[in-house]
Amino acid sequence: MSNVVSALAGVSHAGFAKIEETGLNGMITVRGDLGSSEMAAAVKAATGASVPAIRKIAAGDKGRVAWMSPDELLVIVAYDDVADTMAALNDGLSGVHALVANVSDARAVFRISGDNTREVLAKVSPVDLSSEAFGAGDFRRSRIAQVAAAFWMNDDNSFEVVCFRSVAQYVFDVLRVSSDKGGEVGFFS
Amino acid sequence: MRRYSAFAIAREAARFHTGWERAWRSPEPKKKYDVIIVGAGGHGLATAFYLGKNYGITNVAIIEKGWLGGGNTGRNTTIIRSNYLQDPSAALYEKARSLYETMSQDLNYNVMFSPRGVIMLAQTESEIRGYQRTAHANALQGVKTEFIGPQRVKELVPIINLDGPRYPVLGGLWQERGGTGRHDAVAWGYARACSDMGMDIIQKCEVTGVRQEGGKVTGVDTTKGPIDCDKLGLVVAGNSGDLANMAGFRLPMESVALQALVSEPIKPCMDVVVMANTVHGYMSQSDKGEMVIGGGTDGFNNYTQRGSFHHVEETVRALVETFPMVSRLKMLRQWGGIVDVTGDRSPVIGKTPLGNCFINAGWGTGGFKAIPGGGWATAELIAKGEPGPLSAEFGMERFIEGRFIDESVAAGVAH
Amino acid sequence: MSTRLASGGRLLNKGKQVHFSFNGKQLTGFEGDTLASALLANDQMMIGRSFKYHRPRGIVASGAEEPNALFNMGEGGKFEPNQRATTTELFNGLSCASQNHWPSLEFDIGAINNHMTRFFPAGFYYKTFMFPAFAWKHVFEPIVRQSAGLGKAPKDRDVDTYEHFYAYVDVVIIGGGVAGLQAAKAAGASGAKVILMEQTPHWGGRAPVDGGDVDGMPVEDYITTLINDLKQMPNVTMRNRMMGAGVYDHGYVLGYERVTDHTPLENGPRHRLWRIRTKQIVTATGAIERPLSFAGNDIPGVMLASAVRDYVVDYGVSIGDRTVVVTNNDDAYRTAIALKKAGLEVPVVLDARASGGGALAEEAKALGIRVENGKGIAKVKGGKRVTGVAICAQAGEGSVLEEIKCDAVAMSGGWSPVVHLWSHCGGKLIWDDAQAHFRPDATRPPKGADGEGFVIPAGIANGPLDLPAVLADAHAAGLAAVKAIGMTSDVTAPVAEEKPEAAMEPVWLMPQGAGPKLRIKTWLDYQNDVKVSDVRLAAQEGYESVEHTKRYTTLGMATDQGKLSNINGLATLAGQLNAPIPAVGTTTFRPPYTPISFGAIAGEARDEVFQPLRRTPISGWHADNNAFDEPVGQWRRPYCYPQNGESHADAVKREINQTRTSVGLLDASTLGKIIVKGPDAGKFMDMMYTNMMSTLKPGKCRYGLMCNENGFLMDDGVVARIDEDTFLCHTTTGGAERIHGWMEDWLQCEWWDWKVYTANVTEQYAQIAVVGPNARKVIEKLGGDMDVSKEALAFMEWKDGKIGDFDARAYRISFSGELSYEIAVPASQGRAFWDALLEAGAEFGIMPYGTEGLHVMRAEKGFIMIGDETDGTVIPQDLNLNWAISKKKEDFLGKRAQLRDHMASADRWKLVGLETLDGSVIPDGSYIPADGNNANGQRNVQGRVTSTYYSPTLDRGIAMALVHNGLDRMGDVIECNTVSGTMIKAKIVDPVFYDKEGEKQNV
Amino acid sequence: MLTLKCPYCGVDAEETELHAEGEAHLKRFGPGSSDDDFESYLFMRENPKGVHFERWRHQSGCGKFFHAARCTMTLQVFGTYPAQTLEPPQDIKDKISATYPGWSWREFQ
Repeated sequence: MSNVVSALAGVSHAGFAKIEETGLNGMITVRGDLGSSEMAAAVKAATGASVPAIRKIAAGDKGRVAWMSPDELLVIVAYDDVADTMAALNDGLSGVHALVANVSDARAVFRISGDNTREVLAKVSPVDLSSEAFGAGDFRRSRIAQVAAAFWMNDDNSFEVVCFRSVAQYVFDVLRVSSDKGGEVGFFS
Repeated sequence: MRRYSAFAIAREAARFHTGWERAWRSPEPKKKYDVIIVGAGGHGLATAFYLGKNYGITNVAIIEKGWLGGGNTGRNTTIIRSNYLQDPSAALYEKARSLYETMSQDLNYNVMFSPRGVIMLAQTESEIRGYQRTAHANALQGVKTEFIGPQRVKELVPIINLDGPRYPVLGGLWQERGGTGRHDAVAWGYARACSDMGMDIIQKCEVTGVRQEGGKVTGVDTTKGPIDCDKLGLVVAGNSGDLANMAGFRLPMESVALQALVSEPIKPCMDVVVMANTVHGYMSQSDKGEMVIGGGTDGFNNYTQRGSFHHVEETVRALVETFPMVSRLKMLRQWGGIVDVTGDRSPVIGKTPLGNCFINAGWGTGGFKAIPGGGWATAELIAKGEPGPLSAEFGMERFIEGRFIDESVAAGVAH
Repeated sequence: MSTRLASGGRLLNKGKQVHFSFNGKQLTGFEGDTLASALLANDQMMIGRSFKYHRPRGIVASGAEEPNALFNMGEGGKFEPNQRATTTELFNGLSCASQNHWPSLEFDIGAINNHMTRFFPAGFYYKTFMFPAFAWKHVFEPIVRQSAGLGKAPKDRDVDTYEHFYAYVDVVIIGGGVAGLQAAKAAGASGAKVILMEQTPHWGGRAPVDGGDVDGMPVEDYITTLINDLKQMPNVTMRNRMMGAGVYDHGYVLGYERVTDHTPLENGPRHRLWRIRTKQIVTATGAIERPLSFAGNDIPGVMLASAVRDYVVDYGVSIGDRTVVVTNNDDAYRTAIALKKAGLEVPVVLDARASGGGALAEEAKALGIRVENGKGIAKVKGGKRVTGVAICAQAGEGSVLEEIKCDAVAMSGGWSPVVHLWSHCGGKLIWDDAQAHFRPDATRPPKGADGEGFVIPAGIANGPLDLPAVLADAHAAGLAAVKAIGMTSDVTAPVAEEKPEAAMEPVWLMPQGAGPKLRIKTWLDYQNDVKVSDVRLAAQEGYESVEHTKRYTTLGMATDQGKLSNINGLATLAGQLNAPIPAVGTTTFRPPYTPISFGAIAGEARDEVFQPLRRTPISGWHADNNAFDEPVGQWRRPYCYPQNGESHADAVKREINQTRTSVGLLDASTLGKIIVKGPDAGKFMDMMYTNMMSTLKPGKCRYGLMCNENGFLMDDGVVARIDEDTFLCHTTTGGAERIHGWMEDWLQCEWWDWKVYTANVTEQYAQIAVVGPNARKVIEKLGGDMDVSKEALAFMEWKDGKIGDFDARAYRISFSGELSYEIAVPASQGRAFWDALLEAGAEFGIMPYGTEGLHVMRAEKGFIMIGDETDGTVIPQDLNLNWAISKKKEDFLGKRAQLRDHMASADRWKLVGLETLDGSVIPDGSYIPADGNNANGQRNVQGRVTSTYYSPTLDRGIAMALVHNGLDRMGDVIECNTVSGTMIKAKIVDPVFYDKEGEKQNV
Repeated sequence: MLTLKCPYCGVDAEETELHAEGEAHLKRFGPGSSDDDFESYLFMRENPKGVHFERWRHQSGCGKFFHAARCTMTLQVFGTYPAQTLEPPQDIKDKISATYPGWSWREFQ
C-alpha cells in the first residue's frame, strides 16, 4: 500500500561502515509466561522458532523472536504477515494471561554492515561489543547515545538496531556520525 | 581584632608581613557552652555570628570534624540569587542576598560579593510561563527581577547561542542584584568575626554522640571529649542524617553527590551568571577567569564526595550547545559535594524531637546563597526556642501536614 | 642562549623541517619536536607572563607538569587558549601566541604588579577593596578580572568533531614508560585483555634518557624488545597520545585520546574520550621532579634538571651554553654528565648535601665537572633570562660566597610519584622519609564494587626510583593485576642494573635559613605566583589546614594543578607549623590528570544530535507548511501555522475560528497510549486512577485523573475500555514513558501477584483529532466501513474500522468542546491519512491548528491542562474535579495523602474563571494580591492566574485562576498584578466560558 | 560510576542504563493509616552511612525494577536481587555481615 511508509523511507549512509534503514518490519510485543508450554507452542506456530534463551534472538522459518525481559518477547516477521502472526499468537495464548500487541509501526530498524561494525555501536552504547562478549544471535537492549534501543548481530558481522520510530532520525544521525571516515578506532580488529 | 584595610597592608608590607595576627583562635574546648553549633560551614558559622550579634549570646562553640568551610561551603559554584517563587523561599533567600550586600563591611573581610546579575534562561513555552509567574510573585515579595527577551539576553551574554537547533533561547528571568561571592571568604570572614566575639571554633573535632536526658540534649561526645551545652544546633549539610541518627531521630532527607567543575582560566568573556535549567547547565566566570560550572545530582545515596561522570557529560554538552565557544576550552578540575535533599527539595530550619536541639539542613543545591539568611533564621530559632517569621514555614512538621514549599513548580511539566 | 645542537635528538626526524609561527615570527623545527623543544631551539627563553605579578616566565619542564608554557594556539574555529607547549607536537602551519600580557610579551604594562609584590601578599584581596561598598563590583573587581585570566576566549564555533568509545577489558595500564610496558607484558602473557595507554607519542618514557641496562642490553634496546613482544599479543591494545584522565568508581577509566591534534588536516575526530570499564588498573604513571626553592627560581632559564636532560638527549636542544646544576640528589648529575658529553659547559654542580653524591657524582667529577657539596643558590641573577647565580652555603642564611656567570640553571629537589590516578577514587598515600615524597599505600587502595582494591601502582609511581627496583615492581604489578582477576602469567622478571645512588636529602628552602627578603623572591607556584613567604603568612594567620593554605594563597590551583608546587608548598607549611609533613596532610587529587577538552566530554552530542528530537509521522508536513514549533519534552509540536506573514496571534485566531465554525485538524500523535491487560486490570486501574475505572463498559471512554502518592495531580487522559480484560490509557504528551514506568513500578514492586501486563504503544499510532461542526462530514467523505453517526458512535465511545483505506480506531472525545473525533491509524499510514483528511476537508476550508489553538479552545471550555492548572502542588479537589474522584473506592494512589490536614482543608485555593473588566488579557503568571503584608514584609496573596488567553471566540481576555475560597466568591472583582506594578481588575466567574451545556460536542 | 548486575537479564549494567529509584523495602501506608506512618512512608528515609538497600530500574535495558544492597561510603555492592520480595535474601545479608559484622538496617540485620 502506497499509504505505508517507514520512518525515514530507507535512508542510508556510507562511512567506514554502511548504515541503512531496513524499511518496515512486522514487530509484535508478547508478554506472558515465557516458560509455559502455551508460549512455546504459540511462538513456534507463529514463527517456527523456539522461545529464545536469555538475551538471545532465535530464528524460525516465518520469523525471529528476541528475548526482551523475563516476561516479554519481540516477534519479528515480514510487515505484511503481522495480522496472521498476531492471530497465531493470540490463538496459541488464548485462555492464558498474556498480552500481544502490534508495534510494527512504532519502530525503526537500521542495519550496520561492512567494516568495523562493532566500533560504530561501541561509540554510542555502553555494551561490551568485543567478539568474546557479543556474537551472532546475541540480542541486547541498551541505549544508543541518549535513547533506548535494542540490537542484535547477524552471522555476517552486521548489526540490526531497533529504536522507536519518533527518534529514527536521531539514531540514524548518531550512527552516521559514528561511522564517519577517519573515525576508525581499530580496537576490535 | 586588628582591622583589615589598605593602610594595614602598607604598614605590614614594610615589615614583610610579620605582624599579621591569626584570623581566628584555635582553642581547646571548654567544659560547657550555652550553645554548641555542630558544623563550622557557612551556615553554622553564620548561625553563631548572628547568635552573638543579634542576641548577645557569645558563650558558643562551633565544632567541626574537619576544617572550617571545608564542606559544601568550599565546594559550590558561589551563585547568589533570590528569585524564588514561593513566599517563604523568596523571603529567606532575599534576606540572605541583602545581607551579602554589606557582608564585607559587616565582617571587615572582603567576601567579594559581586552583584553581576543572574539570568535563568527560558527555553520552552512552559518555562517562559513559569518565569513570568516568578517575576509576578517577586514583584509582590519585594524581590527585584524582570523577564527579559532574547535580544537583551544576548546583550548581557554575548557568547550565548540564541538559536540552538534544539532549545532556542526565548528569554530569561533576570535578577540584576544576584551574582557571586568568594565562598571560602564567607566562611573565613564569619569565623574571624565569631572568634573575635570570644566564640570557640574547634576544628578537627568530630561529634561521636549526642547526650540526652529526659528528651533534652545535655551535650555532645566528641573526639576531644564530652562537652556540655544548654542548646544544640545541628548545621551539618551532607551529614545531617548521620547526626540525626546519633540523636535518635530520622529526617525526611537523603544525601546525594552534587558535582561542579571549572575550566582553565581565560580572559573575561561573560560578566553575568547564566543558568539554563531545561538543558541542565549553569555557568559563570570567576575573577580568576575560570568558567565555573554546576552539574547535576546523582539519584542515589552517596557519601563519597565523588559523583558519576555522566552528569558531567550531560552538563558539558548542554554548555557546548548554549555557549559554543566552550567546546575548545578544557576542564581543569571536577569535584563533588554531598548535599541533603528533602522531600520537597526545600531546606529545613526547625525544631527536632529533642526540645533544645535545632536543625538547619536540607539545602540541596542551594545552600551557599542562603548562608547569611539561614544563619540569621537559625540564630533566631535557637535564641528564642521558636521559629521566627523567616523560618516559620521551614519546620519538618510540614511533611506531616502536607504543606510543602515546592520550588520546582516554576519549571512546569509537559502537556 | 638556548639553541639546537648539531648532534643528538633521538626523537627527531632531522630530515623533515616543520614551519610554525610564534607571536607572528616564522620559525622552523623538526618533525618529532614538541612546540616547547622547537621554541627553545629558536632561543625563546621567555614565553609568557605569570598570573598575578606578570613576571617573565620560561619553560620549566618537558612534560605534562609544565606550568608556564601555555599559548593561544590556532585560528578561527581551531583557536584554543592555554595549550601546553610541552605536550603539543609540532606540525606544519602551527601558529601560537603568548598569553597574559599587554601590549606585548617583552613590554607588559601589567608587570608593574611585579614591583608592588610586597603589597600583594597572599590573601590581600580579603583585607582590602572593601570601601565604599559598591567599589568592589564597580572599581576593583573589573581591574582584577582584566588582569587575571590566561588565554583569550575563543570566538568562533569549533569546527572539529569529537567522539566517545566504550571499551570493556580486564586490565588497564596507564603509562607507557618502561614500567608500564613491563607491567603490560607480565599481565598480557596471561591472556587477559589489556589496554596500555601512553599520553605522549613515544613508548618507553624517560628510561632511554636516564640509561641503565636490562637483561644485558641498554634499556633503550630492551624497550624495543618489550614493544615488539606486546605487539605480538592480540589481547593487548597499545594506544599512545592517550592519557589516563581519571579513575572513577567501579573500575571506570577515562582515556583522553588526542587523535588529530598533531595532524589537524586529517579526517576524523580531534579527540576521543574512552570510557573504559576494567577489572584492574595499573598506574605506571612515573614521577615528577620537584623544583628547589631559592630566590629567583622563576627566572627564564631555570629549569628542572630532568627537563634540561630531556631537551638535550631527546630533541638536541641546549638550554644554555653554561648550565649550573643544583641538586639534593644524585639524579641531577645525569644532567651534568649529559650536558658535558654534548659538549656544553657545566661550571659547577651545587649539591646541597654536605656529604655529596655517590657514583654519578664521581663520574661527573671524572669528566672534569666542578662539584660543590653543601652549597646552594642564594639568588639567581637576571630578569628576562638567567645571567648568573650567587652561591651560598646551604646551611647558612644566604651570604654570597661566589658569583658565577651562567645562562641556565638545572635544578632538582627530588622526585614525587604521580599518584593522581591512584588517588582519584580514594587510594591513600603514605609519606616516604627516605625519598621525601608521598607514595601509594598499597594496603589502602581504592576499592571496587566487590570491596577489593582495583588499582595497583607500578614502577616509579609506586615509589622506587632506581631502574632495577622499578622494573621488578612493575613486573610484580602486572602479575598482581591478573592474579586479582583469577588469571596467571608465567613471564619471568628481567634483571636490570644501574649505578647505585647516594641518599637524597630533603631541601625545602635554599639556603635553609633564607630570610624574608629572599623568601619573597622564592617561588613555589610559578603560574599563580605563590612564594614561600605567602605560605608562611597563611600559616601565621591561622590558615593551618592545607586546604585553607591552598585556597588562601592559590597554591596549586593553577592549570598545572600544583604538579610542581604541591609537595614543596606542603613542606613549607609543615615547616612553619613545626609539624611533620604527613601530619599536615595532602590535598585531594581530582580528575582530570591534565585538563581535557569540553569538546571531548560532550562527544558527538552537538548540533542536530545534541539531544534527541522526537518526530511524529506528520512532522514532515508541519515542517513543509511553516509550522512554528514549540518543544514539549523531547517532542516538537506545532504551536501554530502562520500563513502569508501573519503574526502568531493572528494565526492562532484564524485556526480557532476555522475550527469552531467548520473543521480543524490537530496532530495528537504525541499523546501517550498504554495498554493495560489482564484479569486484574480493572482492580489495577482503580488504584492508578482516582476514578472508578473497573465499571467502564467495553466500547466506552472515560476521562481519568492520576495522582502521585503525595496526592498531587500528575497526569490526565481518556481511558478506553477495549474489552473485559483490556484498557487503553491515554497520557499527556511526554507523559507516556513516565506513566508507563509508574504503572510498571507498582506492578513489579508492590502488587506483583496481580495478573496485569502493560505495553506502551504510543508510537504505533498516528493520532489525529478532526474537530468542528463539519468533522463528521469530512470523515464520512472518506468512506470506509465505519459508521461515525451520532447513533453508531456516541460521545465518549470508541470504535474500530476502516475510514477510507485506513485501519482506524476512532474515539468520540473532545478537548475543544466541538464535535470531535480522535482517530488513530498505524503510524506508517499517518502521513497519508493526514493528507487524505486535508483533501476531504478542502471544501470545508479544513486547516490544522497548533498547540496554542488547542490551549485556547480548552480554556474557553474550562478544561484544565496538566502543567498549567497543575504544577505539582495542586490536588484534583482544588480544580473542582471531585466528580472524577471515586468516593466508593477504599484506596487509590494519592487518596491517603489527600486526607492530610492541609489538603483536606476548606481553606484551599479553588479553580475559577476570570473575566477582565476591560476585556484585556491578564499577563501569564499574574498573582492576585490581598490586603496587607505578611510577617516577612511580603504582600499577601489570595490567588494566582493559571491560564490566560485572548479568546477569539469571545473576543476578550479570559483566564483561569486558583483563588482563595474562589467558589464562594462568584461575581467578586479582584485585582491581578503586573510586573510594572499596575493592577488589572477582573471578575470571578465560572471557568466554563463557552457552551456551558456541552451541546456542541454532543451532536 | 556504578555497575550493577540486573538480576533479571543478567547484564552488568553501567549506571547510564539504570535509573535510581530510592529506598527499598518501604511499606506502603494507605487510607486508614496514621499520620506518622504515612509521613514515614513518604518522606522519612534511612539515609545511612554504610549499608543501604535501594531500588533501581534497568531503564535502558530490560525495564525491570530490582533491589541492590550497597555501601554508601565505599560504593561496595553486596548484591542485587529481584524486587518481588519483602526482605533481602540471606546470602546477601551474609555477605554484608562478612564486611560489616553486626550491621543493621531498619528491621534487617
